[in-house]
Amino acid sequence: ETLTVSSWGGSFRDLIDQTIAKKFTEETGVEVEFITGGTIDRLNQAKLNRDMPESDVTFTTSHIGWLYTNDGLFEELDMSKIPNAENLVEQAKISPAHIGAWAYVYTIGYLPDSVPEGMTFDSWNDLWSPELEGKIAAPDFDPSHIISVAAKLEGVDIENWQDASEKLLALKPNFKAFYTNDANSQQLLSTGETPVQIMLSMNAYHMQSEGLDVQIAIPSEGAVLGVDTMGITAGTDQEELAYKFINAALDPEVQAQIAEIKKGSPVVSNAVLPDEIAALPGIFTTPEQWESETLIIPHDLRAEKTAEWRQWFSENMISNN
Amino acid sequence: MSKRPFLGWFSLPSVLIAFAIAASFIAIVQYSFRAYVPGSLDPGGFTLDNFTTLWKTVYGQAFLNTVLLCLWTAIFTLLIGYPLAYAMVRAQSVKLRSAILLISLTPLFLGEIVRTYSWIIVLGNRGFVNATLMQMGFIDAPINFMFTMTGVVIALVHFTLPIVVVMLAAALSHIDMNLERAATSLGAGRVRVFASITLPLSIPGIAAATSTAFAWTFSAFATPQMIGGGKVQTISTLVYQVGFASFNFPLAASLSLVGLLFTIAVLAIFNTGIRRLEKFGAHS
Amino acid sequence: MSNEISPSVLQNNTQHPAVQIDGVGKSFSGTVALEPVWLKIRQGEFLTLLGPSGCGKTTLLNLIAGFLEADCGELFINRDLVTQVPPHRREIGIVFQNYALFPHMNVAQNVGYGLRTRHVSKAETAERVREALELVKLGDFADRKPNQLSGGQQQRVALARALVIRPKVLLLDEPFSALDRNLRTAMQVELKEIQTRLGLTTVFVTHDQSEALSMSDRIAVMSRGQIRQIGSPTDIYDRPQNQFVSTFVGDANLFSVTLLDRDETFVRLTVGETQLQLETYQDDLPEPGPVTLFARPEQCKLTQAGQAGSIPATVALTVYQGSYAEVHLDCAAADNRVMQRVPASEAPSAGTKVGIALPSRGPAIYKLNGEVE
Amino acid sequence: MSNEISPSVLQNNTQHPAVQIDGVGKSFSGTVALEPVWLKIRQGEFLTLLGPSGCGKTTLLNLIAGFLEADCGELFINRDLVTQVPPHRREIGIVFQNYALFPHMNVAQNVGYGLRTRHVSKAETAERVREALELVKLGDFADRKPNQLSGGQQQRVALARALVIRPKVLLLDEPFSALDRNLRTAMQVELKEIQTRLGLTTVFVTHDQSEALSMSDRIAVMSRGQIRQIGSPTDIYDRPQNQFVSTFVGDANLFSVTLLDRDETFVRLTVGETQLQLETYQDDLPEPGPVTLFARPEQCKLTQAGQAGSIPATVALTVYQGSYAEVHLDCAAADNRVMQRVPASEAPSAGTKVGIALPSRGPAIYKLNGEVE
Amino acid sequence: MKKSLFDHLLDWSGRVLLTMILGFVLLPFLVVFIASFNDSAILSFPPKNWSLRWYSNAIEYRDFGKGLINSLKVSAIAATFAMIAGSGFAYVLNRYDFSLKSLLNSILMSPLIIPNFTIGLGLLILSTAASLPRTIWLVVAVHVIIVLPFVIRSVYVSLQNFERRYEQAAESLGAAPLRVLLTITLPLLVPGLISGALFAAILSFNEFTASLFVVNQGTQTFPVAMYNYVREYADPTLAAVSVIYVIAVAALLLVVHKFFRLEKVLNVE
Ligand SMILES: Nc1ncnc2c1ncn2[C@@H]1O[C@H](COP(=O)(O)OP(=O)(O)OP(=O)(O)O)[C@@H](O)[C@H]1O
Ligand SMILES: Nc1ncnc2c1ncn2[C@@H]1O[C@H](COP(=O)(O)OP(=O)(O)OP(=O)(O)O)[C@@H](O)[C@H]1O
Ligand SMILES: NCCCCNCCCN
Ligand SMILES: [Mg+2]
Ligand SMILES: [Mg+2]
Repeated sequence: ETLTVSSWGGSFRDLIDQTIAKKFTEETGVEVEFITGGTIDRLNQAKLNRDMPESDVTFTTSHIGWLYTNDGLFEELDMSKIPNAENLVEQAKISPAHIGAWAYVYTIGYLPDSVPEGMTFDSWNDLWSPELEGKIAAPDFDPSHIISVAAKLEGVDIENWQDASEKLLALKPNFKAFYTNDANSQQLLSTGETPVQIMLSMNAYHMQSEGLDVQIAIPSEGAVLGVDTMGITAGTDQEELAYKFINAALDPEVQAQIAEIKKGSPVVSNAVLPDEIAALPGIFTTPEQWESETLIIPHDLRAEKTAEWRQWFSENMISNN
Repeated sequence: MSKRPFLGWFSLPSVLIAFAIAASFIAIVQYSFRAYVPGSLDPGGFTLDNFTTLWKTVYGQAFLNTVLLCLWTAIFTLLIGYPLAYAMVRAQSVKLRSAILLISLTPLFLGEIVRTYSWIIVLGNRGFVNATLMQMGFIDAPINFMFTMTGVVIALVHFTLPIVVVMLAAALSHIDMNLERAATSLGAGRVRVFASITLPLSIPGIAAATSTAFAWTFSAFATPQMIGGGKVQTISTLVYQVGFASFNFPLAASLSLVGLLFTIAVLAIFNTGIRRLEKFGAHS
Repeated sequence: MSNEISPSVLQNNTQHPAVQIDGVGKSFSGTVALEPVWLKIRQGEFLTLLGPSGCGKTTLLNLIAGFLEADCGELFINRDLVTQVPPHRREIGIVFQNYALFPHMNVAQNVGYGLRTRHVSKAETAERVREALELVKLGDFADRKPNQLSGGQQQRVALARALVIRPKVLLLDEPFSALDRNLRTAMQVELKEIQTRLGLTTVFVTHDQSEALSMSDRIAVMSRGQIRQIGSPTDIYDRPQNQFVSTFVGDANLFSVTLLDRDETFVRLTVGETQLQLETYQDDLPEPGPVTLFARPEQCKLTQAGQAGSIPATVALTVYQGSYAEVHLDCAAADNRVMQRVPASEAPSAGTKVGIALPSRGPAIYKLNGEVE
Repeated sequence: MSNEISPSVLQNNTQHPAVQIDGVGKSFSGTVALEPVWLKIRQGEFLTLLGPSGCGKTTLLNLIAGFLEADCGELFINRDLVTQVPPHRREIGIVFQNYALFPHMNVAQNVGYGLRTRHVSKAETAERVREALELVKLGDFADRKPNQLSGGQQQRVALARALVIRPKVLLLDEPFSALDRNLRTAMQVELKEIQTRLGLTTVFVTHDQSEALSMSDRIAVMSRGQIRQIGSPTDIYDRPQNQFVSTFVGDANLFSVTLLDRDETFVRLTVGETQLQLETYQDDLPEPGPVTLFARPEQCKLTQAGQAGSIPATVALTVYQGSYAEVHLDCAAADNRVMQRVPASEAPSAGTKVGIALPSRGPAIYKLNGEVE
Repeated sequence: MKKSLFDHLLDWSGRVLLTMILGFVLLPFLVVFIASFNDSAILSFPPKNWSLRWYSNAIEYRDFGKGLINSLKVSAIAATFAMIAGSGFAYVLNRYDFSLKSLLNSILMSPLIIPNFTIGLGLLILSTAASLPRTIWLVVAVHVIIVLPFVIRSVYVSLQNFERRYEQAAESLGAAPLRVLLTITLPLLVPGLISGALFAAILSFNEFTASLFVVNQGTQTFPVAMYNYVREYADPTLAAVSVIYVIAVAALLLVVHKFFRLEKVLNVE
């Protein structure tokens, strides 16, 4: 008997394997198998295989989780079967069908020795500096961060993001590349290809641990909050085990391990972290931190707009450089 | 007596395979005229939308990139491959010939991933070339190879080189040495012998090698994907992206189809051109 | 063209050799292809290198041409030391086996190639190409591609191409080996006529003895990287200096005889029971004792059995050859079967007892299994 | 083995032909390789197909063997109609040029192959292979691989392999063309000896006229897909029925003469000024008028210039051939140069005026540019 | 031979050019060799600390092991199938004329110019339309299609050089067609068949682009596993894999060279 988990490949799979799956297997004796892939790829695949789901539990980003939910690909969660969810922070309760597993921010990571002397990124506006021409990278799979930042800087409501398109286009010359996955982001940084990135905090910490001198800046406007979530695949015949798996994920010790290994912020309030980890930007241990340090794009709006943003972004920002 | 023993049995497996090939080709043609239904693998009704979509800049740019990549790769591969093939066939020492053969052949059996990955390490901003040049003080800032046509072409040249060398060497080795000797005895120096005898007689080999280089480059996926990093989109990377990120098989199919027709057209034009060129050598 | 070449060649036809080879030798990675060779080729001479496959003929030719670099020795062409001169400045003309015509050029372009490399003007090139093609009777074929020509025509184009540059020496490497018998004979005659007319110094490589005998001024018979004998065709055929030359060139009947003694002009010997006295051209003879005596079939005669001075033999079989019949004889005194030619109508039937009369002068005497002394 | 085969062959040596070819012809995609041919091959006969390259020899052989299917006609082997029988059931033995020994089998396996296909028992196979190898004197070579054998030994293995199955007919396609002159002669003799001993019906393909003349009972001379003449070697050589045969087999001197008239035994004709009367073997002669007269060099004689009855000629060149010299003569009455052979020592120098005496009997007379009537 | 200054220049520039080209060919492998021993996940030249950790990671990483086994399976099966189908077809192509022969030939040879991604996509669409699961057999089918032209070509060439007289000799000795095939044709073609199969297996083992379209997690081949690794990890484990790969291939080629002489195999002498 095995439980099949759909997740990102690489270090995210390893993370889940070493923490949540380990705990789950200890408790149930059931082995965990993975199917891996990019966020969108797996969404598409899940749609195609809705009659014969390939996985029992699916990890995905909060707003994409909404797409699963809206499409009926997730089962509504019976929270009573997840005792550990009692301590779940508000920001991690995404929808009736998917809840957070860990949190992080997308923010500015940079190599101090490869940017102009003294540049510190106190504000997102610093990204627009002409001195950064051809130095920046951002994800090609999710433009929501920079779009929401631009909206905020222009003082327009995110719903009217189009009004910030001038601002966005002004940033175009500073982009060098758009990374396609987490490893790609790390490579671009470690090779100095793009010394400034709008990047996942967890990845930046990982690079630090490998000895790369990368600084993580939290601009005054806040960093863009992200929550990676879990849901139970509709139509699974392993529902009980799936609940046990999700419960294991929210175990305070497991959450602490996740913070320790990959610097993902716990999503339960009762996780106990060492001070030096708790102090890291992008790790939230108090409700205030969840509020003050983050720039939050409403998940459902983000879900709704993702396709539109991606198309605009790839046609206007990525292509034709 | 059975005049053609085994005809049936021997052709049966390949007939089945031919059916599979034909069927998958028909599938592609068929899909390319069908509508994309988001979230479904089953295509919608018949439409020409896919082909109108191809007029968008992204796709046009990918076509242009692919052509340029093929062109530059073919040119540089020839320029590098010809001397190598020549040395492989004509070097005096047997050891040197064997060494050249092994060195130029090994990459042929390494696959696209290993070789592309290696080039990333060579060409990156902190890669071997830039690190070395910077440490030696030749440059202050790294030269950009990654995410540029230049970088992709360098890796593609390396990728197509072995097959081109093998084909050129085969052509060169079949040129009768006595022809070159005859030219020498008639007073031609080495450069002239090469220009008036060796080169013209190897044109069929050059043609074959170039069209193969073209087909390989056209087909290459990992190299533009990994080194181009999304900045150098080609037909192959787009087909994959369209097919697997949005599961838009009809659009991917129409891209493939147009790409294929395009390959055939280019090879046809190229072959006619070469036939003209072959007549050219006689006047030198 | 012939008008222009001949006089210059004739003027050069002085004392010094056209080609002088002084101890030139060549090995390929350990195996000796050519032992050091000394050889002088006279002005206007037609010299043939004759020998079995692999004996070093092509190697020697390539050394003269400069396509190979000698391991040792020196090479002169018209008194100039050319050992260090690259092939394209040696002013040699070459005709290869299969001709090596440039397949991408037409006949005129092929023939004109050597003139273009010499930067001869267009007009003069055209004129000389025309003359050269006239010379080989291919005036009308200037525009053909080599693959549109017959073997014989190709051969003539190759010849024209080599001649038009007025080479000091013409080298030919088995140029006829790909032709059938009739064409071959015709080509031999044509080549010889042109060569004689122009007085061209020519080195010709072949393994065909009849070709060598019929065309050459002198023949160098080679085996295993050595020149075994040099001389005029009659020297080679009538006075071979060793067993190799005697059997490689022409048919040879070899008898086991006992050498008794010799004086100024005669040798005396016994063959089986028969005692004979023969005139000999040889200066050095082996020691008295068992030796091998060599005679051409046409030097011997078939006689009645028991005729005085004849060696007894039995007809083993006769082979009809049209213009004559070969009679193969078993003979106690001969190492192998002895062969004689007779008119087809006179062929004795198998089993007939006959005699073989040795010639009174001419045959050579070698050490047993060996070389002439 | 020979003990077993010979009697059966002899018993069969009755009236009916071993092979009968009735109007068999073959085209390849439009080009005619073989015109319909009628031919009967007698039991135990050695028949040679002789002709230039591409004349259809191999095609005819392959039709007999069954490797090709005839377009028309019928083929019988020992009275059985085999036109529709596949090769492996025709019971023929074949020896190819280069022998086609199976390189992955040793000598014994090669020779035994045909017996294994016939499901002959192991013991009998071993015995018959041993006998066959004895026959070709290769008893000690059973375990060798073909590449460990000399050319001559390979040829004998190929022969043993073909013979061991006791074929009704033995077919040989230029089996000697790859051998050098000496080995070739030796092999010819050996093959002929075995063939005669076993009384084997044999069809032999060659383009070498001397080989054909020396080995055959009958020769079929072919050109352009047709049999031009069939007959014994002397028929072919001495009484060629057309100009093709006369020039292809042996050397021919052709004179332009005017035929005056003939009676029972003699023809009268004029050659230039000279009037001659000759005996002829021909039944049909062309109409009186200009005709071509054909004579072998050895039928003619070189005489003093102006000798009565001789035709005037001038020596153009003499070609030394070792055992003799060829004298090429310009002669007003001849279509081409006339060739005569003389002992090398007697060769006249170029320019000498001589006469040519035609034989008093034997020469053939053809229509102008054409065939015998 | 004494050479002119020009000839010397020509020789030297030739040598320099050759060295540079060989350097270009070898450069990535030398660099990857150095990088594979770099202790840090961050690329730097020259590496500051050395270690073998990426080698042990490469060996322990499960996807590589699985991918390797998949690739070995796929290439063995695909090469075998391609061999059977390809040599049969080459035989028929070489020996017989029949209607549709040239059409069949064009279809089977077309993968030489059809880009691999098109082939992959085509079979993916086809298998989806036919509701076939994405098993290893789908990967095998794609590989057979891609390597088949190479097998056909190499066997066809062997057949063209094949001495028909061996078969005729066997026939004349009474062997029926099947027997000729089994005792003469096949044994004599074995070297050609083996080298064709080997070449097919190597090609299949390295095939990436088309495979990418038709594999899933369970059937991913070694090259796909490597590609995914690069997409998912930013460390030099793949450098270690590459070094092992290069050494294995070079060793294999050296052995082949010793026994068969590559010049001959490749027809470049
Ligand atoms: N490039 C080479 N490398 C090694 N050995 C060679 C080379 N060229 C010639 N030989 C050897 O040198 C010897 C003489 O060769 P050469 O070509 O001169 O013979 P040949 O008399 O021309 O023979 P043929 O009549 O067959 O052409 C032969 O044994 C040959 O194998
Ligand atoms: N398979 C074929 N296809 C087309 N033409 C053929 C074929 N086989 C033979 N021919 C032609 O038929 C004619 C006779 O060929 P064949 O092989 O019988 O000649 P041959 O007398 O054996 O010549 P050679 O002495 O050269 O072997 C030739 O013109 C040849 O080109
Ligand atoms: N399309 C590839 C997306 C990979 C993104 N990984 C994000 C992980 C966030 N937890
Ligand atoms: Mg030679
Ligand atoms: Mg033939």
